[in-house]
Amino acid sequence: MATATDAETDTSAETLSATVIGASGFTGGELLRLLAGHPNFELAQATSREYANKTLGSVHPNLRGSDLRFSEPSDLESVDVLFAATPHGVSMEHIDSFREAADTVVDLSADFRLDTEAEYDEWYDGHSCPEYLDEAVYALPELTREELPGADLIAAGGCNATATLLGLSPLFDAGILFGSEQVVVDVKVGSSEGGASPSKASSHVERSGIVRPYAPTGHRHEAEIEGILGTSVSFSAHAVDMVRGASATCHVFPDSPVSKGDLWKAYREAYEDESFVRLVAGGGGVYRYPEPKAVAGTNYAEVGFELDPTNKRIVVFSAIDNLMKGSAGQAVHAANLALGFEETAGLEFEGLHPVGSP
Amino acid sequence: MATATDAETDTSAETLSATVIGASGFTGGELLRLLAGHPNFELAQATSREYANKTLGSVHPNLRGSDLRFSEPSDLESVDVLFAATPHGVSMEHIDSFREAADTVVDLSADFRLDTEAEYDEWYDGHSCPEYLDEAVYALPELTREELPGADLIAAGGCNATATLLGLSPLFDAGILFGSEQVVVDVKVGSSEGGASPSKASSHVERSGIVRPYAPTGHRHEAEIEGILGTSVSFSAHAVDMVRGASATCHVFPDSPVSKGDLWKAYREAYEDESFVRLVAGGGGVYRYPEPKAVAGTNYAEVGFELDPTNKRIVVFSAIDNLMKGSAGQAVHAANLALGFEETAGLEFEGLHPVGSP
Amino acid sequence: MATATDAETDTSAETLSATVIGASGFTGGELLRLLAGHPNFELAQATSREYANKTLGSVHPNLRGSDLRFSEPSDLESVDVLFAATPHGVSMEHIDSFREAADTVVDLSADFRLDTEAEYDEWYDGHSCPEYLDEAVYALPELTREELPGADLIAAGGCNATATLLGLSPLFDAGILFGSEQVVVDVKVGSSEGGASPSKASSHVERSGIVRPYAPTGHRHEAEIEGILGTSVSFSAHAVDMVRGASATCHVFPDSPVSKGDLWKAYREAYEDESFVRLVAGGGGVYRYPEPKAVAGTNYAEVGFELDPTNKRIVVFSAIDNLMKGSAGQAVHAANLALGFEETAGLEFEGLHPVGSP
Amino acid sequence: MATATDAETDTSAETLSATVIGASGFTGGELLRLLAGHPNFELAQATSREYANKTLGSVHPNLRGSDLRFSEPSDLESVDVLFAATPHGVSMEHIDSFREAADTVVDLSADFRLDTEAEYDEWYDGHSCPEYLDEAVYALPELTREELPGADLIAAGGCNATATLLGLSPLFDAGILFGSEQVVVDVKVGSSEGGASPSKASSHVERSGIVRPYAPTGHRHEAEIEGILGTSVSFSAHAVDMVRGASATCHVFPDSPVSKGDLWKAYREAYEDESFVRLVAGGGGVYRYPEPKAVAGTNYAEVGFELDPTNKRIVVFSAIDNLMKGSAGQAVHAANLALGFEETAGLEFEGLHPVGSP
Amino acid sequence: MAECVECGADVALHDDLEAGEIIDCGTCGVELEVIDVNPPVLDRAPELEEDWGE
Amino acid sequence: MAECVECGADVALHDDLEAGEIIDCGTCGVELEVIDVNPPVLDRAPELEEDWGE
Ligand SMILES: NC(=O)c1ccc[n+]([C@@H]2O[C@H](COP(=O)([O-])OP(=O)(O)OC[C@H]3O[C@@H](n4cnc5c(N)ncnc54)[C@H](OP(=O)(O)O)[C@@H]3O)[C@@H](O)[C@H]2O)c1
Ligand SMILES: NC(=O)c1ccc[n+]([C@@H]2O[C@H](COP(=O)([O-])OP(=O)(O)OC[C@H]3O[C@@H](n4cnc5c(N)ncnc54)[C@H](OP(=O)(O)O)[C@@H]3O)[C@@H](O)[C@H]2O)c1
Ligand SMILES: NC(=O)c1ccc[n+]([C@@H]2O[C@H](COP(=O)([O-])OP(=O)(O)OC[C@H]3O[C@@H](n4cnc5c(N)ncnc54)[C@H](OP(=O)(O)O)[C@@H]3O)[C@@H](O)[C@H]2O)c1
Ligand SMILES: NC(=O)c1ccc[n+]([C@@H]2O[C@H](COP(=O)([O-])OP(=O)(O)OC[C@H]3O[C@@H](n4cnc5c(N)ncnc54)[C@H](OP(=O)(O)O)[C@@H]3O)[C@@H](O)[C@H]2O)c1
Ligand SMILES: [Zn+2]
Ligand SMILES: [Zn+2]
Repeated sequence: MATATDAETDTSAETLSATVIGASGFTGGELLRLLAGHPNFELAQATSREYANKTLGSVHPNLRGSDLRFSEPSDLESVDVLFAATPHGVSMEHIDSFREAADTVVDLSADFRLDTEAEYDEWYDGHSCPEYLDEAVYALPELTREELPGADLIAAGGCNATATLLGLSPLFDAGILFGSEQVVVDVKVGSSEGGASPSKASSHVERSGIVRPYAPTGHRHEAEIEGILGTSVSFSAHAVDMVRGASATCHVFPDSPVSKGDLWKAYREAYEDESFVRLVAGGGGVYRYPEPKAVAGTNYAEVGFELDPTNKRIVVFSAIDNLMKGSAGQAVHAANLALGFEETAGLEFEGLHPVGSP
Repeated sequence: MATATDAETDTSAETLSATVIGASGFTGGELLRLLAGHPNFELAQATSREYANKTLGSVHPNLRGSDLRFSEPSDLESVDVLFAATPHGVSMEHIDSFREAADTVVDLSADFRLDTEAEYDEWYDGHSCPEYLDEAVYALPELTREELPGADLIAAGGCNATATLLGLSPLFDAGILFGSEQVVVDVKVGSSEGGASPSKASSHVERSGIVRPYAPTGHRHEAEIEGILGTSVSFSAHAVDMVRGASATCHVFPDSPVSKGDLWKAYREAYEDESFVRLVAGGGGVYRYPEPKAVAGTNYAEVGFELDPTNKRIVVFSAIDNLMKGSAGQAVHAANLALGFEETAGLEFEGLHPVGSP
Repeated sequence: MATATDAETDTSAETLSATVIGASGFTGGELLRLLAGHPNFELAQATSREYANKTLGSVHPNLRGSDLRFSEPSDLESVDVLFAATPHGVSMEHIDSFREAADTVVDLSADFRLDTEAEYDEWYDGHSCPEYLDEAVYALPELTREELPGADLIAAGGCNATATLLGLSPLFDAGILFGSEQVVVDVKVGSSEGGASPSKASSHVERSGIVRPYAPTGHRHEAEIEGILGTSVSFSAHAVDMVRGASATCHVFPDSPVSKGDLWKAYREAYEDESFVRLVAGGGGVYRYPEPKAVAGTNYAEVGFELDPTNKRIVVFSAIDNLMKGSAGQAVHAANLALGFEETAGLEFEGLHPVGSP
Repeated sequence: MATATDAETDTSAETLSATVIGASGFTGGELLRLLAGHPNFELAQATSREYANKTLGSVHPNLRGSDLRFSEPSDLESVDVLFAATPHGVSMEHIDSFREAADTVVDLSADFRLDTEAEYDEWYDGHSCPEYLDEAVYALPELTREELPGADLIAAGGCNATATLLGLSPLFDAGILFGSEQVVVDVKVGSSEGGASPSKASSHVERSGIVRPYAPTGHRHEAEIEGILGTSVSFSAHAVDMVRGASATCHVFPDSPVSKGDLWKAYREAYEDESFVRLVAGGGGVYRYPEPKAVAGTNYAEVGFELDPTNKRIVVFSAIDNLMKGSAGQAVHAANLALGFEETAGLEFEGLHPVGSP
Repeated sequence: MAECVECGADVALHDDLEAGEIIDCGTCGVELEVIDVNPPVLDRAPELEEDWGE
Repeated sequence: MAECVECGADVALHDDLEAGEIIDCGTCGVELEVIDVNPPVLDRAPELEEDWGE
């Protein structure tokens, strides 16, 4: 198999055709934006059942410059890469036609993230084509980079799982945590996590200004986190008043005392060569810890930590844009690695300051 | 000493004069509003150094109907009750003149909340008149009701401590927690917790849309919580995009298994006779758990919980308005109990729905 | 006929029974809140088709203390007063059964606001029972107070029309405007104006942070404004990021020069005896002009103005809470006047400061 | 003189050095972001008195990747281009040292926008170096493009003036308006217009959820608008709850009747070849008219209109990001034209959807 | 009156209660199905797996 | 290619255009009904009186 480096050399000037399924949705729209700015992709199709034949700009005002129109998902052309940004259950139902249409399939849903049918029975309502679970590669490039080159069925890691795993995994890698400790994960998320279908709970009136526990226990992302970390976590999610953003605060209690230096060492080792992780832990100014709005629109994750001297607790903070590092950005990042493109291709936007509540 | 019931009978028609120190601030303004609507109080003075001689309405637009003007804090008249709503350190400095001016002093700051000088040395910068610490009564009426009647130096419980304590104490009272367990408290607060002085971090531009860890560890309210619960907690606070509101999520791990029924029993026992606590745990509709905006402007606390079957975790949620149940409302509630007024006098407002981000 | 004063004397201690149709909606919920705190009303029924048999608190968290449950609108009991808070068209369809059920009907919709069938043909889709239009009294008490005592079919003025009319009518009354001048009305409104049914445009994601022209021309409230002022206005509405609130900026160009003193005279004459209008025009501090959040939750209207010396323009500002002075509060105010109750009964709430985006 | 086309050919691969004065402020930070992504500029210095020697990322979290540190404005190196993003009055005071340091000076303040000293006497507090006013070129490229190539003192058009002028000028160019008509301009702006210094009025608590008239009459941008249009306008500005964005609604009354087709013709003629203007007028979906959040972070202006058949009014809407098309973006756009770079260089970001309140 | 199966509180019942009706407990808010009316028997209503927050 | 009846811009049409289909003009965004396909004729689609903002 070609190494990543070879692949890069070979493909840097290449342009592949791409289709986005579920392109009228939130993560689908974000994929359209990223592919439009990507040097190695050309958008062939963008599907929507509701908006078929309408311009992309009629749904996504930032794409008003595009001439493309949505097409029906039943009319798939042959392309190099297909991104599926559909609700849970759709990809597993259509996976055969997706793979027929494209050599590489990148799925943003949870349909191919877990390893075994048994896990889908436990956390979801089973799985209709478990035969693909083995083949599918879980994509959270900072943790699973080496499995990606050449992968042709990719399951992009979920938003809350990504935020959590980026915060916690350096502690396991550095031997600070082992898996037997209590791990509390308290997550705060924006409204775009809910997808584009309207409901009373997600209306502006009811959802403004809230701190709403929406998955106090039993959140499905626990399965994903456990799958990667090999240990279960105590996970609760709260909806807060922002549109983009997921922020995880992990409270952990190592068995042996650690120092601030140990923590810096662990996190720098984990991330110092990573293009998309920024360590933000203390320091001065207004932005001292990870903050979702500092990464909004970008593929960055901010990760930071603090040490509680009184009780040996470590608090880890992690912030991402759920539509970028938590889904569409992660999917493009994974595709870049799978196909041998420049890792950061199409993902260069650095974000805005000042910015309100993106 | 007269019992509360006697007192009530005696005083229900009584009108006492009251002064608010720090009346141009956030909690001070809230006190002005509450006293204006209180059947047993008449506002005598409202102090501000910056706005002395200006109308109350020039700072607080909801008080435009009032004819009173701010006066200098150095010009105190004799009144029955004095409420101090000043930054930490001011009350301890002026406590003698406050007590000279009024029979009953209710302090909203942390200056008289802790029991001993040693605690002030540990958590603050010491204390300038520790001789009053014994006498001062900590007011979180649901937990310290019996000490309030007749008290003449009252320290209203802090906002984050109140949210946390209301969530946790029933578990200790019911023998579900003992004090040796890990207790994680993850708090989300609004911008009015920061007081009225402007700063870059609290500007609209920088503070909109945030999930900002602002006291990752070592928050001073830990001292208060520990003082009441008798056990330390792992506390972290995040600033989120709302103005009023404090919401505490407590993650706790009881040694022995509990059922949902045990939890309902513990919380109903604790709060079923309380006027200002609503249990909100599950059920239907949009508002299934405690939510700050559902109690904004009111003296209510919403408390709820959920049980995580997989790992024996209990998640407790608690939501208050920091300017009401977390400070000014609590102060008036405490004064009502101390002076024998109807417990809910002046605190009847039930809140708004729909409401955005109050 | 009894004068208002007589009526007051007679009825101050009276308690009337009341029904709210459309009680699960935004203005219906507000009516429930107001009636619960009203000394002369007792709530008999609150209808909802969707939530029939559920507690009021399951929809409106601020009413969690109430034991009442929603009932079907087809099961109306006999009451003294019926408030209809239903979408346009419902009241005209059910007006006979409403009047059979109650002596006094207060309608919050536009169904009985205009004077003639012809206007409904022009601005709406006609009218199904035009025979009631003559009898119905338009209720914007500051302008139509004398027609209200004894009225038994009341059409509460619309939110944007109320804001506009309160701003403009003193200029007509004082002879500063005559009706031939250009009048531009530029309105900014919150999301609760749209009612409780969810849609994509009113989702938190799409509606946050907007300045969205939603009725650039041809807004139906023009009809109402014209009906009262006797002259047409150039009206445009914008949705902005707040939940409660309607703010009208009127730009007018009087034929003859006026002074600031003339304006103060006109507005003081119009409103100095009004309980629910506050003049706010210039002065110091943060709140120098009318501001929706300063009146949120209250029945107040703030009205102010500024004079543009260079081109003889007067700019008039007016701010209300659309769910209060713009609908439910106005309806209760009108009922108070119709039934001879204290004018401000049930409407005493003065609002909050600080407050975010209520 | 070289034509723009020649210049382009000559300079496309060139890299010029650039300094930003006032780089710790809002428009200064935006310039840093734009220059970092610009193919023809290399940032040499970024000045701040308050943050001198600190990293750019300590103020602007989106620049955490940069190694540069702020320097003192008194220590200017020689560069090709100097951008001044300082409060009114600073540039006129330092203009000689700015010009000594750089061949081309682009000023974002109002210091060189007006034509004559007399205008500065009327609208501001005079001018300290009026001798440069003649030379300075007002930069709103859609209107003043031909004056820019080769300009070496450029005054970037103001945010509210830009929004207004882009909306109105096609009507004048097309002979629909002549200058004698009443023109009302009602503007809504975000909090970043106020600059980075904190104040009570701009605190999160007081500024959230507002519709606050902050320049009811006499706004200084009227001078600029009048300077370009040759006619005065009736201008009022309101602060609303967003951070980035300025939206102008112009209400105009042409003497002769116009049709929708006439309007489309006028606006298409004006803007169909413009890279940064999008016409958005009616159509379907959620975003039917210009909307600030649809252009946040970009250099686009959205312009649209609606016709009021009843009274011959045209309503024109125009939306920009005040920190981009309203200042830093406009400055870079102007520099591109002045220096012969690709017009859109460094300004390619297309914006985000969904997005909250950027 | 009947007892809520979730929280144990008393639930007030209306007169014309019918089997199959869904009501909510005034204390804990849980949705209860009326299984029987005479005497009244309540059980947790089947949960609609709706996505109520996100 | 056909001309938009609202704004006069050219509207690009896809190959398998069918009468009755609704498309939007890329310039002004107005919804257009395909009245005829050969040659293509477009007209303003009947406006759904939806409450799209408030
Ligand atoms: N939102 C996030 O933050 C986030 C983060 C990580 C992962 N994800 C995952 O990404 C996926 C998409 O999420 P989203 O938030 O973008 O959802 P969304 O906004 O609801 O969009 C879903 C899209 O799928 C299309 N669709 C729905 N059912 C379909 C079907 N049966 N066949 C074909 N197309 C169908 C819809 O368009 P039409 O109905 O017009 O066809 C729509 O464009 C989900 O699996 C979600 O779990 C989301
Ligand atoms: N905000 C909350 O959510 C909250 C909750 C619980 C408890 N608390 C506590 O309540 C107290 C007040 O908080 P806040 O948020 O209302 O603060 P704030 O808005 O900053 O107001 C403080 C007030 O104190 C006055 N003041 C300051 N220094 C003074 C001095 N030396 N002598 C006399 N007056 C002085 C100020 O007015 P002038 O400068 O005009 O005199 C101002 O009116 C604090 O101790 C705080 O910890 C606040
Ligand atoms: N929102 C404002 O700011 C405002 C201001 C001034 C005036 N208004 C007017 O007030 C009225 C109500 O507005 P809203 O915003 O409160 O609307 P909303 O939130 O949509 O509520 C409408 C209510 O009417 C009920 N309803 C709908 N159709 C019905 C029918 N055919 N029969 C019986 N009940 C029906 C609905 O409940 P079920 O479906 O459960 O029965 C719901 O409770 C409208 O006419 C509106 O124009 C509103
Ligand atoms: N904000 C907008 O939307 C907008 C739009 C169009 C035009 N403008 C114009 O752009 C200019 C900058 O606005 P802004 O909003 O970016 O303001 P800002 O955020 O307040 O920033 C001003 C900057 O200037 C620096 N500064 C202040 N006084 C100085 C002096 N005497 N010498 C050198 N540096 C000084 C400050 O930094 P240090 O104090 O650290 O040196 C700060 O970095 C203003 O003229 C404004 O009118 C702004
Ligand atoms: Zn129950
Ligand atoms: Zn068109």
